[in-house]
Order: sequence, then C-alpha cells, then structure tokens
Amino acid sequence: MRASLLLYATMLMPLAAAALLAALPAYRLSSLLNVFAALMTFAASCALLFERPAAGVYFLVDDLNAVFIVLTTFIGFTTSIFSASYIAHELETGKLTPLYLRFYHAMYQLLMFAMNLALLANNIGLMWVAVELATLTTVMMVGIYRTHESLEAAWKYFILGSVGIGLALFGTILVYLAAQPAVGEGLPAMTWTVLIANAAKFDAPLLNIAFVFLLLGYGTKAGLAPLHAWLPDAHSEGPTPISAVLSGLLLNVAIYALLRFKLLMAGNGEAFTPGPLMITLGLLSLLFAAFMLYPRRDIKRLFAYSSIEHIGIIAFAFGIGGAVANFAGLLHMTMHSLTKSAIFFTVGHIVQAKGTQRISGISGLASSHPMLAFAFALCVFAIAGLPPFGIFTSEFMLVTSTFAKNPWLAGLLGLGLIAGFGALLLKLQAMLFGEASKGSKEPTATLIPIFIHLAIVLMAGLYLPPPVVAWFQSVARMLG
Amino acid sequence: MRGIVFDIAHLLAGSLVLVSLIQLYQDRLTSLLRVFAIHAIVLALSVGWQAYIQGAPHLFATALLALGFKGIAIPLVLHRIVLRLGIHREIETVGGIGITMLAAVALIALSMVVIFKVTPGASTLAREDLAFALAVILIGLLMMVTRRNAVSQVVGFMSLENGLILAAAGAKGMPLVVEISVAFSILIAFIVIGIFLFRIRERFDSVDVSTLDRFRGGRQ
Amino acid sequence: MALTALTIQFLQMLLVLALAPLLTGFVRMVKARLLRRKGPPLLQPYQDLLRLLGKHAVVAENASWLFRVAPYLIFGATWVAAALVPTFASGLIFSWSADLIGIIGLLATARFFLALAGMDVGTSFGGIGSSREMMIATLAEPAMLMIVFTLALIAGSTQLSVIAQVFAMDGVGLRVSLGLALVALILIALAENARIPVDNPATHLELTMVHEAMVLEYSGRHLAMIDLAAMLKLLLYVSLIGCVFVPWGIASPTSGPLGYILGLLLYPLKLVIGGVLLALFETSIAKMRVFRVPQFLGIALMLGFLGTLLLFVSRSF
Amino acid sequence: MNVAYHAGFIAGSFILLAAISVPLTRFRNGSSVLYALAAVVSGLAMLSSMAALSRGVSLQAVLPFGLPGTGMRLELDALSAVFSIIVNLAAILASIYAVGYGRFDPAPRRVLPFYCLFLLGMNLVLIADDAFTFLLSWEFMSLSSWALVVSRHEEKENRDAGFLYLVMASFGTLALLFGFGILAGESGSYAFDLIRERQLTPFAASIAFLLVLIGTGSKAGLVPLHVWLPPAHAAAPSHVSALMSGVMTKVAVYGFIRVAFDLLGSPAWWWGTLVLVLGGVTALLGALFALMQDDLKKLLAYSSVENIGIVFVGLGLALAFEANGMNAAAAIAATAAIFHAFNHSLFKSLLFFGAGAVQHATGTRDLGQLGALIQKMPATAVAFLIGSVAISSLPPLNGFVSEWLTLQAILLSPELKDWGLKFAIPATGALLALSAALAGAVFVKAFGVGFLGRARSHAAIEAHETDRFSLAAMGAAAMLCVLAGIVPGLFVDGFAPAVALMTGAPMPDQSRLPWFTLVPMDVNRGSYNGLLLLLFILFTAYGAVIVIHQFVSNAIRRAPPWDCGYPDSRPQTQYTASSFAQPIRRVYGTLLLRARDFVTMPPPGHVRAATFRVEMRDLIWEKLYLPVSGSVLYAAEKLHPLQFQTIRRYLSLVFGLLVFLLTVLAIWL
Repeated sequence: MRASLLLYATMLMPLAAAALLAALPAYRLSSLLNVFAALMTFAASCALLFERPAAGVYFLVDDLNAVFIVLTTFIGFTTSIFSASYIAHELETGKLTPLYLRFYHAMYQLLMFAMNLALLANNIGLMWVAVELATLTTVMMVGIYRTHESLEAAWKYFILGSVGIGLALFGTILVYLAAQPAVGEGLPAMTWTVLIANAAKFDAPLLNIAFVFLLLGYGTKAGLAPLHAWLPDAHSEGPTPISAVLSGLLLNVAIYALLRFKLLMAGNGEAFTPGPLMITLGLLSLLFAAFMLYPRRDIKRLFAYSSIEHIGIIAFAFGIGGAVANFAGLLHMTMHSLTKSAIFFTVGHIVQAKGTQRISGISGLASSHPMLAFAFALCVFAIAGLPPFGIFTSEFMLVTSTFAKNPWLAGLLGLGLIAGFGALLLKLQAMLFGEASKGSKEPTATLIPIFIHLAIVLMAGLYLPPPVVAWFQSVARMLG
Repeated sequence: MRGIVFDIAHLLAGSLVLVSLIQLYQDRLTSLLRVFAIHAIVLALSVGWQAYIQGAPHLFATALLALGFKGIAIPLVLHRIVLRLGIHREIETVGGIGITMLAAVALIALSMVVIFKVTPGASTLAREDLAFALAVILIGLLMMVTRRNAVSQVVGFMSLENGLILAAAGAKGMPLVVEISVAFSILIAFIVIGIFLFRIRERFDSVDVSTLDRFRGGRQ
Repeated sequence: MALTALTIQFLQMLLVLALAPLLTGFVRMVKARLLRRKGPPLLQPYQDLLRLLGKHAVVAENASWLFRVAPYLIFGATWVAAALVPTFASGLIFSWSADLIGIIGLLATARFFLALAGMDVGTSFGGIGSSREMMIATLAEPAMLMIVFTLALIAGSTQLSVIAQVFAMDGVGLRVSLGLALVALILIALAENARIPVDNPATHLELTMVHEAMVLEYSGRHLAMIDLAAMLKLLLYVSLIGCVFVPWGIASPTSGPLGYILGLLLYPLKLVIGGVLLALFETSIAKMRVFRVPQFLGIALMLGFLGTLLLFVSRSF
Repeated sequence: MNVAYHAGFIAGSFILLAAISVPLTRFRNGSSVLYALAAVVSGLAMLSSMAALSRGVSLQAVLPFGLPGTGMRLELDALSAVFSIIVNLAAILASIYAVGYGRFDPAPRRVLPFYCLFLLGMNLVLIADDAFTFLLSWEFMSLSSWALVVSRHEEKENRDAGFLYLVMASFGTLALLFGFGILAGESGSYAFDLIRERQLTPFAASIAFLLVLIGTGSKAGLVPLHVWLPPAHAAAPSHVSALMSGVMTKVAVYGFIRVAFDLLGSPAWWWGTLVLVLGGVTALLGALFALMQDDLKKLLAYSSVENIGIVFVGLGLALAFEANGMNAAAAIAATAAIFHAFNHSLFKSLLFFGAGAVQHATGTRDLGQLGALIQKMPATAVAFLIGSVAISSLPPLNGFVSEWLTLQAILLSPELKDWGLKFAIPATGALLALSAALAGAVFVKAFGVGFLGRARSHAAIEAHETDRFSLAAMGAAAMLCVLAGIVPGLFVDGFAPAVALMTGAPMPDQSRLPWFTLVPMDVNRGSYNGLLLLLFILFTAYGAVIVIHQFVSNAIRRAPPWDCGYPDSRPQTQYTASSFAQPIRRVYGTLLLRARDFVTMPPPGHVRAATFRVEMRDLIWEKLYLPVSGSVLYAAEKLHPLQFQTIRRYLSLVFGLLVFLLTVLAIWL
C-alpha cells in the first residue's frame, strides 16, 4: 500500500506543483517551490527503489524503468536548482517577464509529471499519451522567449514532433491489434506485463509493421538521424535548463519506450530482429552528428548535435545486444544524461557570463573564469569518453565487445567517435583558450549541480557499486 | 448480416482513402478545406458505424468529435484565416499534382502489400481496413511533404490523424480511443488556433512556412 | 703471460704514436717525389709538431674552455682507438674493452669534439668546416658500420684481434663481400682522413676545405695535438686495412718471440706499401667539389651494404 | 608487500598533492614545496619497484574498482618494475628540476595539479593488469599531459599542438580498444591473465598485434604517427617536456612490450620485420627532421622520435629472434631496447632540462637567438654537453652502449631463416648507423650553435646561470648517463628479470666479469668496456696536458679571432642553425623533405639585400594527415546544409525513411 502511495506521489507531486506554480505569482517563491517539489519527487522515486509496488493495470515499476525514474527525478531536481539561479538572471536581463516565468515553472513540473508518467506506465497507450504531453510542454518552453528563432524552433519541433506522435500512435494501435486475438480485448492487450508475457503468440508480420512505426515515432523523439531535425534548434533556442532536460531526460524516455518495444519483438520468435535496424540508425546518427559538429557556431547547438551522436551510440549498443553491449548501452544512457545535463548547466553559465551563444564570441574562458572553464573542460571530456569518467567505461565495453564480434561495425563506430571527439576538442579549445573575450560578467548561478553530476560520472568511471552493477546486469539480461 | 456490416465498414474506410486522393487533387485552399470537411465527415460516419457494430458507445463521442470539430469547426476557422490572409487563391505544390497522385497510388499499393503480409484473421478488423488506414496516413504525410503552404500542411496532418482515428476505432475494444482522439483534437487545436498561429501572425505577415524558414539557423 | 700481453699493449701504444708522424711524412715525401719535387724531409712532421708545441698558444678572445680542452680529448680518443687496432700483434690485452664498433665510436667522439671546437670561436670558416665534417660523417659512419658487419659476420666476432686471427689463419678465401668491403673501406679512409679527392690536407683558404677549416683558429700546442690526432687516424686506417685484409704476419698470442719479431718487421712494410698507394692515388686524382662528396661516399655506403646483404643472403644456403 | 599498497600509495599521494596544489600556489614557495613532495613520492615509488624487482616476485592484487566483473587488477612484475623505475627516476629528476624551474612559472596552477596527475597516470599504466585499467590509465595519462601541453594556451602554436596531440592520442587509444577487443573476445575477458590463456587464431593475433602497434606506436611517436609529438613536447613546460619525451614515450614502449611479448604469446615471423623496418625508418626520419629544426625543444622532440625508432628496432629484432626460437639472441635485442629506453629517459630529460634553463635565461628557444651560452651558463653547458655526447651514441657514455648492443644483436641475425628479415635487418642496421651519425650532427648543431660561438642576440648576452635545483637535477642526470655508460653490466643485470619475462631467457649474468665489462654472448664475439675507455681517454688526454705543460709550454695569449684573415666582429656572420644543416639538407633533404633553397641575388650594382629562403615539406603530413583532415572537413561542409532545410524537407526525410522501411518489409519480410 505504501509502495503504491509512493508511486502516485512520484507522479502527482509534480502535477500538483504544476497547478500550484501556475497560480503562484511570486516568482522567487515559485522557483524555490519548484526545487522543493523536484526534491520531494526525487525522494519518492528513491523510496520506490526499496518498496516496489506490484505491477498494476496502469503502472509498473520494474528493473528497467526503476533506473530511469530515479535518474529522471534526480536530474529534474538538480536542473531545478540550476534553473532557480539561472532563470532569475533571465528575468533581470528582461528576456522573460514574471508572467512567463510562472508559465515556465508550471510547465517544468508538468514536464516532470509527463516523463514520470511515461516511465511508470504499464500501458502502451498511457505511455504514448505521456510522451505526447512531454513533447507539448517542451514545445511551449522552447518557444518561451518569443524571438524569431525560438518560435521557429518551437514550430519545427512541434510539427515534426506531432508527426512522430502520429506514427507512434499508429504503431501502438498495431501492437494492440496484434495482441488482441491472443490476450483478448481491452486493457490487457495494452498492458506491458501482459504483452511481454504473451509476445510469442502475437502475429509477427503485424508486429513488424508496428515496430517500424514505433521506431520512427519514438525515434523522432529520441533524435535519431534522419529524424533528428527538430533537436538542434529546440536545444539551442529554448532556455538552457530545458535544453538540459531535453537532452538528459526526454531523449532517454524515448529510448526507454523503444527498448520496451524491442523487448516485445524479442519475445516473438518470428518477428524480425530490430537489432540491425537500430544499429543502422545508430551509426547513421553517430556519423552524421559527428561531422555536423565541425561547422557549428552556436555552443548550444553544438551540444545538441553531440546528443544526437550519443543517442546514436546508445541505439547502436542496444542494437548490438548481448550482455556486454546492453550493459554498456544502459550505462551510456545514464552517464550521457548526467553529463549532458551538466554540460548544459555549464553552457548556461558561459552564455550568461559572455553574453553570447556564438562560439566565436566565447574565448579565453580559462583566463577569465577558471573555475567555470575547468568544469566545462571536465564535462566535455566526460562526454567525449575520456577517462576517468563513466562514458569511457561504457564506450570501452561497447567498442571492445563490438570489435570482437563485428570489426567493421566497430570501425565505423570508432570513426564516428574519433571524428566527434576531434570536433568537440576543437570547439572546446577555441572557447577555453586564447585571449579572454570581453564581457566577463561573473555568472550568478550556482556551480553545485554541475559538480554533483560530475562527481557521479567520475565515480561511475572508477567504481560502480555492486548493487548498481547487479541491477544493470539484470536489465541487460532482460534486454537479451 | 455480418457480411453487410463489414461491407459498410469497408465501404466507409475505402471512401476515406478516396477522399484523401481527392484532397490531394485540390489546387485551391478553399476547396481543399471543403474536401477536408468531407474527409472528417466520412471518418465520423466510419467511427460511428464502428461504435454501432462493436457496441461501444464511447466511440460515438469520438465520432461526434470528428464531426463537430474537424468536420465543421476547423474548416470554418481555417477558411476564415485563409480569407483574411488572402492566400486562398492557389496551393504551391512540390512537383506536379499528377506526379503526387501517382505517388499516392503507389503508396496505397504499398499499404496493401505490407498489410497483406499479416496473417488473415489475425484481427477482427479486416486487413483491408487496416490497409486503408495506413494508406490514409501515408497520403496525409505525402500531402505534408508536397505542399509548401502551412494551411495545407495542417490539412495533411489532420488527414493523417483521421487515418489514425480510423485505425484506432477499428481496433475492437481498444481502450483510450476517445482520450486519444481528444488528445489529438487538442493537438490540432494547438496547431490551428493555438498560440503559435497567433504568435506567427503577430510576427509574420503570412503563415507560409517558408517565411518561418527564413530565420532558420540564423545563429547556427 | 699477462705481463707479456701488457707489454705488447704498451709497446703498441707507443709504436703507433711514434710511427704516426712518420707515415704522414712518408706520404708527403712520396707525393712530392711523384710530382718531381724535392719535398720536405721525411722527419719534417716531427719537427713541425715540436715547433708547434714550443710556441705560445694563441687563443681567440671569446673562445671557451671547450676550445682548449678539445685538442687533448681528441688526441686521447684517437690514440686509444689507434692503440686498439692490432698492428704487429693481435693479442692486445685491452682489446676486449672496445671492439671494432667501439673504435669507430671513439673516432666519432673525436670528431664530435673537433666539430664543436670548430664552432666555438664563432667564425664563418669554423662553421663551414664543422657542418661539412658532420655531413661527411653521416655517410661515412654507416658505410663503416656496413664494413664492420661484413667483417664481423665472416669472422663471427666484432673483436678486431679475433677478426685478424681468423683472417690470418683460416682460409677465408676470396669473397665478393670482402672485396666490396675493401673498396668501401678505402673510400672511407680517404674521406675520414681528409685526403684528396674529398679534402685537401695541404691547403687553407679554399672554399672546399673541411678539416682545415675547423682547426683554423688553433695554434701552438693545441694545433700540435690536433695534427698528431690526425696523423694517428691516418695510421689507424692504414693499420686497419692491413690487419684485416693483409693479416699475414701479425703475431698471435700463441706465437713465440719469433712471431713478434716477424710482425714487427712486416708492419712497417705494410705501412710503406699503404703510404705509397695513398700517395699514388692522391697525385693521380683531382679534388672534387664538396657536394660531389656525398656521391663518393654513397658509393662506399652502397658497396658496404651490398657486401653485408650478400652475407646475410648467402647464409641460408 | 602487496601491489595494492604500492598503487594506493602512489594514487593517494598524487591525488592529494594535486588537490593541495592549487591552494598551495598562493604561497611564495608553494610550487617548490609541491615539487619536492612529488619527488619524494616518486622516489618512494621507485624504491618500492626496486624492492619488488630485487625480490624477483610479481605482486598481484584485485581491487573492487574498475570495470564491473573484472575489477581493477594490478600487477607489479619484473617488466612493470623496470619501467616503473625508469619512469620514477626521471620523475624524481624532473621534480627536483622543477623545484627551481617551477618558481618562474607564470601560472603554476595550470601546471601543478596536472603534473601530479600525469605522474599518477604513467605509474598506473605500468601496473595495470587488465585491459580496462590499462586503457583508463593510458588515456588519463594523455588527458593530463594535454592539460600540461596547453598550460600556456595564450600562444596559438601551443593550442594547435594540444589539439593535434589529444586527437592523435585518442586515435591511438581507439586502436588499442580495438586490439584489446580482439584479445578479450566477445565475452569480455579483460583480465590479462585471461587474455594470456586465450588461444587466438594466427590471423586474429596478427590483427591485434597491428592494432596495438598502431596504438602504442602513436603514443611513442613511431613514424608516420609521430606528427603530434614535436609540437606537443615543445609546447609543454620544460620539466613536463622532459617527462613526455623521456618517459611517456617509454610508457608507450612498455605497452607495446606488454602486449606483443607478454599477452600475445608466440609472435608470427613478420611482426619483427615490420617493427624493425618501422623502427629504422623512424630513427632516420626523426634524426633528419631534428637536424632541420631551429627550435631547440622541437629539435629535442624530433630526436626523441629518432630514439624511439632505435628502441623499436631492438624490439623488432627481439620479436624476430623469438619467432625463430633464438631466445638468447632475443634477450640481447630486448636488453638493448630496454637499455636504450632507460638511457633515453636520462639524457632526454637532461637535455630538456638544459633547454628549459636556456629558455628561462634568454626567453627564447630559437637557436638563431642564442650563442656563447657556455660563458654565461657554464654548469648548464657542461650538463648539456654530456647529454649531447650521450645521445649521439658516442663512447664512453651510455647512448653508445645500448646502440652497441643493438648492433650486436643485428650481427646475430644471419641465423634467421626468413627472407624478409634477411633484407630488412642489414638495411635497418644501415638506417641505424645513419641515424646515429645524423644524431651526432644534430647535437653538434644544438650545442655548437646554442652554447658556442658568439652571442647572437641581446638576450643571449644577458643570460645568466640557472638555479641550484635545476643544476642539481641536470648534474644527477649527467652523472647517471656517465654511470650507465661506464658500468653497463650492472644495468643489464638489473633489466635481466624483465628481459627474461619478455623473451624467456635473460642475457648472461654480467656482474662476475672483471672491470664491469659487457659481454653479451661470448668474449670472442664482442665485448665492450666503457669504464676502461673512459679511463684511457682521460689518462692519455690528461697525460698529454701534464707532459706538455710541464715540459714544453703552457703559455696562452688571447687575441682576436683570426678567421683566415677575414675577421668580422658581427655575430651574424657565424654559421646559423639552418646553415649548419644545409649540407645535410642538400644530401638527404631534397629527396625526403622536398627541401628547396630559394636565393634571390640583386644584380651587380644594386644595393638591395639578397634574400634566402628554405622551403621544406613534410610529406607525411601532406600525404597522410592533410587528406584525412581535409576529407573530414569536406564531409562536414557537405553535410552542413542539412542544418538549413525547411520543415517540409525534414518531413520528407521522415516520410522517405518510413516508405523505405515499409518497402523493405513488403519485399523481404
């Protein structure tokens, strides 16, 4: 009973907070409230780890989503801290008005709610609704500055996202249709636990078609090339905390959904193996994004492309499959979320400090803001897969195990990794070094969330606690 | 008895595909909107029929929504917008309409082939109906990618969504269909009368998407 | 036994030191005679050295300590190298402290310091000499090493004493490799000793000079040391050719007093022959441009390499 | 003692030092204190390695960190211990040097923390006993040294060097990742013990070998993967350059040895040939490029490339011998390689220290601005001279000994049966000799132009002797160079356990031979005694001095230089660095460097100045690297417009993909 209470708390707390924040005019208080609500949600989700409710008709907590729910609420919490100090600056510079700030906070909690709902849903329809809600809230937030660029980005995101939603829905309906003869009409044919258990009895060709639509639908949300087009603009034009959440969490939610459906496909012996498809899309995303990093001139767009790159790696890892690669994929997802959100925090600081998003306008950070530069460098090296950070561990496992299995694929993977690394390093050096550019305002926001994330990523690079390992391993086994 | 029931369902679904094709043929915005209204009405009939034969009264809500919202409200609103913006004259297409039509026929064929791989009798909805729904969706997408004008793109999206509703309504006993249709209506409402259109109108002279595109990547 | 060996070693050291100026003088004399000149007396080099030693050393104002130390180091290294080449007897007691590679190394050390000394005063001529000397060395040293390879592979040792013994006793026979090595060695010896056609030991103020340009600033006892080192080097090369290619008569540790006496008699003879041949060669050929030298030495390198390669390849049959 | 303590101590101390270094720089002598502490830690690490080596046991430990399932495995066996001694010895010297040198650092906080971490990274690579720990430390080492390379980031040159360095390092790591992928297999048996047990097919083993050669070779600076090395080593502060050039390249050599000799089992016949030829080419090109440099530190860095080539020649020989079952010969070659690695770590550190002292004293490292430093910096000059003699492989110093051993190993090779080797080995011998001779020229140039002659700039006139700590470090390094040259037997015996581990048999015991003679096989085959040579040279030279001064003359008269009667007081008339290299450039450069001289002379009667320009092209850079970077940028440029498409086009992509996938389904499934 307590467990299901926690479950509801995880979802209802953000929802309630959203309602409250929408009504609350005092923006200072509301940002505090935002932090508080995020913290409570995080606490509830942590508690969920220990008291796991039985799978219900609508909701489910199992090994797979437990990782993501904790991760989501945690990053939601740290981002809310960052956002509290960041958004005040936006208000000072007049980029936002208090009214919009109210809207922003409400939307933030609504997004949290949607993501938690998507992760906890035991129902493919519910999950779809939740992902749609998450998309819509982020569309709102991307357009919040109401500049030409942000409106355009939001519009692009909205249109492409809506099409993605539509395709995902069709896939969902097809899954239902495939399941319905085997498990009967109604809710059971949409419930994950039932679907997975009876997957073998489903009609394979129908599942195949369904998966194509789901892959395209949720792949759009995940930003897999060539479905990625909305992602760079949405990241670069929205408020930075939202970029952090988009990259760190929303992409994960989409990948999570894909993983669930992949499980379903794996459960059916006759359906095609989604592995090669995911590998192809993953490699395409990786290589494409790696090369797209070079001509970037906007710092946030740069890291948006880096997100595409990493989503590609993750899709690749799960596509390869097997104990090692799945483990690597899960670890990579976790580490990428933490690192990428930390990067966007730092980028937020840098943009505030230098007053521009143009990379050419940012130089000499190491001289003007040593601490920020240090954090930034660490973050970029972490995302580039240099040790001793966690992404190195996952890339190590992925590259070595893939090379042993299939050297050509690993070669392409390596090409993408090294090309991406070169681009990131090029841009990093351009921003860190040289003569300090003008406008050395001290950023007001706090660096603490960055260092919390970095500490976790660093620790994961050196030492993964046995429970976490066991947990990842069981999920990796589950994914096949 | 069962035969005629399913024949009517097939007939309605098939006519939805036909209306989709007609939609694709239109070269004026006003007539396009009219055809779209017909599209929505056919959908409403189809969903209503499904509600009747499945004995699922909640589907009537979906049918009413389709009729009232997409069949009447949206076309009217869009019509007014089109008139006010003075863009009702013609539709800029990519490629000729003939080629688009050919592509649409090919898409229909593709839908058939794909769906016929499905084991017969695997679902209560006949495979043909599923194929029709898929065809409507694909044609909707095709319309979105072959029209340069925002309003016709919206129409394309809405017909895509009609295909979805058709499939959802045909899935016997599927929960949440009404909710999903409501959610989609909200989505469309967002697109059509939502804040974006307002904002776009505030800041741009037309809703031609290419105007939006002019600002793309301004900051890279 | 050990005492004999020690005696022989010291005798050898003194012998090379004593004979070196004589060889130089002999070559000069023969050359002069070939040109129908009277030329300086045979013992002139000794007199030159003594005269130089007695003079004040004039040192450039800005010369460093290296300038003054280098002559002695060069002399020391060259002398040690020369003393390790068997002249009349092969059982030298210290021969194991440096084999043929070591001897080349010692000469390289001497050259290194000579080149540095040439640059110390900071004149343009010193720089010319040093840089050309090092250029020649880059070709001569590998060629020399190739010759060492050839000899060592045939004799199964890099120890010069052992090589001499092997070549003297066993019927090594005529080998293509050895022939190539001999030609290469002669070419290198000419270059290393600054002889015509690579360099002219008898002139200053020539734009093509190498060795003399380096030592231009030297005078007095320093110059004497360097000249003596150069003479030792010439002797070393002649002895080397003698001990490897005409090893007959070199006393081995097992041979009795008679063998030593024979060796002592034959050694000057070899020097005389070597000297005459050198003089003949020098008078019959013209000095070449500096930038022809690489080709000249390149031939030596190629020959040496070919000799080694032949040995490597023939081993398999 | 457990290796966990060894590792724990090193890791704990260096991390602690890195942590306190930033606050410590606030104090006046903070950096000196820190460097002193780093020297102490390195010293203890060296002692610990020596203890492990002398006891002849290999220590193992599995820590619960690192890769899940594998753990962090550590092992300190003889090979690790030997390299650990090499690394830590140089680290001690560098730290002592930096006690003095570091005080002049304008931004110590950009150097100190990373310096400690760099030392930590190198130490960890040596004791890693599983692929993950190995690569983690390896890449960590690269990363921390990158931070050191760009510590003076205000200059664009340094930034570019840092970029190239880290990209190349990552490329190398990627190759190693692939290589370990084969070694560990699909199941991921990453522990070295498990890797040794695995039986690879010859083909797989060869691929793994090639990948590891690329990976470690790029770190060591093997041609053609060396391009990053000179700029990076030149850009770092001098004590770091010393470590990077002297030691980090040795860590790379260690990595190669560990995999090629230890993990991979018996080698295929052509591995040795490949390594040998690469080593020879590297040595030649390294020396040639070094000669063309006018920047003192770049010159030294290229000379590192050369020396790495020599080390790899030794390793290639050892592999070839091992493949043919000639273990005794393999032992000589391996000893030569390790000995040369050790020697190079000493004299290259020494030379970089000297270069740092010069740079600090004059503010430049351009040889064209130096000259006559032997007057102003006498002690530095002596140390630099010793280093120069040693690195030019001249007897009686240590460089000659390892080169000599390599040549001795070459002379054993006619017994080898493979045809490839029969051609490759003599050729490599020639390349080796050529590069040794070129190295002599390089250092005549470096010392002659930098320290001798007349001062070419005001800065060189104003130069002053460096501080005591720097001198102490240089002095110690110079002494060690001499020591390793005159008593090589002791060192060879020290390396014996590591060699035994590599080749299965050590070289014969040298400690019983009289006078510290070095006899690799048989006294009749060849022997060498540096001590006696040194004594003889000193004895004869000093004897000559005594005799002459006593009996003939010791008078000195100072006069203006004679210069054949054309004295010119302007220092510009001296030979410059590039004019010194000109003859050799003309001999080799036209072919290998495409060097061309451009002279424009004004016609007679005109007073316009004549101009002279040398153009050299790095063919490796042009043919290998520029195409790669060019094609990356080309691809980026071609993809770039995808950022600017209309929404409709993006939708078309989605639509196209959907139709494509459905077609695939329709046709194939």
